[in-house]
Amino acid sequence: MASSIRVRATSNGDITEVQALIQHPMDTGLVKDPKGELIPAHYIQQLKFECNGKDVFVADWGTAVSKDPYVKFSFKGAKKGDDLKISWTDNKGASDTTTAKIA
Amino acid sequence: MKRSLPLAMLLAFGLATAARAANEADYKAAYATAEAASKEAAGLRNQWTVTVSTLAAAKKAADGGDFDRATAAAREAEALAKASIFQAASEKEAWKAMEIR
Amino acid sequence: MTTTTGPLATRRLILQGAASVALLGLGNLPFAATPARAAANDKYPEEAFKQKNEADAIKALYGKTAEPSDKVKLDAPEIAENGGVVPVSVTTTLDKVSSISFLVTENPYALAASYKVADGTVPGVANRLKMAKTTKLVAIVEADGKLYSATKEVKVTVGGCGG
Amino acid sequence: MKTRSALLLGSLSAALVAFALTSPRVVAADKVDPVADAKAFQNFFFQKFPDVKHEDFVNGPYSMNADMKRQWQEKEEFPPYEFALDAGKEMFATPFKNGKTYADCFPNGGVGIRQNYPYFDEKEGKVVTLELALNRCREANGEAPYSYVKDEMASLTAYMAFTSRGKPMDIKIPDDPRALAAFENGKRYFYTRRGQMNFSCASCHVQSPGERIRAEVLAPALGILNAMPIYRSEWSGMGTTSRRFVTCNSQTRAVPLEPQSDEYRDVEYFLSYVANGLPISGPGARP
Repeated sequence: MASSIRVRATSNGDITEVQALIQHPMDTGLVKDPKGELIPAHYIQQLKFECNGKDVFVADWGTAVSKDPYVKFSFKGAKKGDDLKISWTDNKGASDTTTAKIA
Repeated sequence: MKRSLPLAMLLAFGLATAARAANEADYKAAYATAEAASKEAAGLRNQWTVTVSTLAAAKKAADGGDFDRATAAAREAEALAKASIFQAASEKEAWKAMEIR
Repeated sequence: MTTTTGPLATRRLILQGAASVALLGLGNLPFAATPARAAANDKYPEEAFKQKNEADAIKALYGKTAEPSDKVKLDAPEIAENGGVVPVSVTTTLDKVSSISFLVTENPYALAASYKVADGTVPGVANRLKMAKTTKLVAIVEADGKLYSATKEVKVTVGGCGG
Repeated sequence: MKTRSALLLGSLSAALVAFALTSPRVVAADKVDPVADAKAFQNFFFQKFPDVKHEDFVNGPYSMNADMKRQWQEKEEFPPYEFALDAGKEMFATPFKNGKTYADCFPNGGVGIRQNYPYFDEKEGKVVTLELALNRCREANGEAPYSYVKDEMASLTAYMAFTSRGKPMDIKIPDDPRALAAFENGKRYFYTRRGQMNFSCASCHVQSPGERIRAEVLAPALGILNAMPIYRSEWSGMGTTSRRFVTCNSQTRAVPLEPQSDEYRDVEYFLSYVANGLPISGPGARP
């Protein structure tokens, strides 16, 4: 199955813009399902972006981040073709990682 | 306002509540007519969700032995079903009034 | 890429060290100790995400208070089209930014998201947050060890037909 | 019980008021003229919203409200229907057990043809929608049909819509009395009031597009199906045309019909035909 992380990393000159969309329910643990039982909390807690061996951006997320979360940021010091490694872990200990080439 | 006359009568009939406490026979009669009206509305493919839920509430109240509430609910379901039947009939022509030409 | 050697970096190092010591519970000491290498697995600020209201969350996360600053540009809709997906972003002209956080005051837990901004990363982020109801949205930027904030109200209504 | 009868009273009085309000109009000759209908339909919206670009109508509520349009454009940078789109592309390429794929069922391999759906099938004498054709393709190849309101169908139609993005809607009405009858039946359904709320599709999407109903801004009827299937934040999931019709019905407290019943197929035929010329913008993201 394709990775749960969709990423677009485009560099123009020195600045690389990164957009990531992750497939994850991000359940808050406060919502009831149709049968009236609470859906347990299940959300990504940490998302890390690593490039050339350095964490360029680390996201710590709570339950208020939307379902199928999206994040966009930019960073300097990388060039076309470099690898950008993205990995997340959630409160149930599940995780996923993917590597994208900077276009 | 020729159309409003039958509506008003329908309304009055729907809200008339039995004077003495309803018993199971009253409920059965009221439920039967309500169910027939509801079937007719469904047949016209113009059923209302509230008709279905009120009918179910009537049945539930009856199962619980509360025939007063059950009969009132059945009567109301009948009125709702009749209103949806009236709506289907009058809309056969009324829709043209809204059409963009 | 400018490695973190040289005078500027050492001052930054001391600052970070000081900041992280102050954060105590957060135990991201390794962060201060080895800034040159990739930041170690900085600990998830569990405590801060448990706080109900905004002030406690900021204290748990940063251990100090923020002062409003117009150098923090917070962009959020006036009326959210849907409380479950509210596009929100912040940019700032402050420099030496090390962290950016979003707090939604009326949510069950105020702290929504917190980002660690490394050296060389443009201080700004866009994301989509959930907002339980009409609320104040607060963006916090930690720059050079001090906290700056911007606030905006977002109207959220529940239900509706979905036109 | 008292509140129920009050509700009933409310709905009946609303019906009375509505009858009084609808302005009397000259009843045109009863000959069905789709071309004239489409022109009148489009002109109504072009005149009602002179500063909305014609092709913008397909963006529903976002063509009506600038602040919401900005939120939408931000979402469109990396839209939430991305996953359904990829799933649809994958499903389209995965052969059935008998080795065939969806591409074998559709002209041009199913790519770039969404703008011709729904079409009138002269053999069957009925309107065939894209969702129906997809399920028929599955059944013809020995596979179980998908639910019309669930994600698999939405992913397939999302991919097919995506391959037609920007192409003008191009619905044809053959010179066949049954096709004209289907168009007229769809038009009637569109304007007919139903449910205890006594609303028709037109009550919201013709009389008050751009206005708010609670938090939602109402979309104009012109081009309202061009963005199907849609990812709705409200459902935090994908929605096919069938799902949208069914939920709209229940919101007016009308019991919905079976997905892909004749009425739904005909109203989709009517709404798509009158939007001829406007670009396909599916899959769409909506509040």
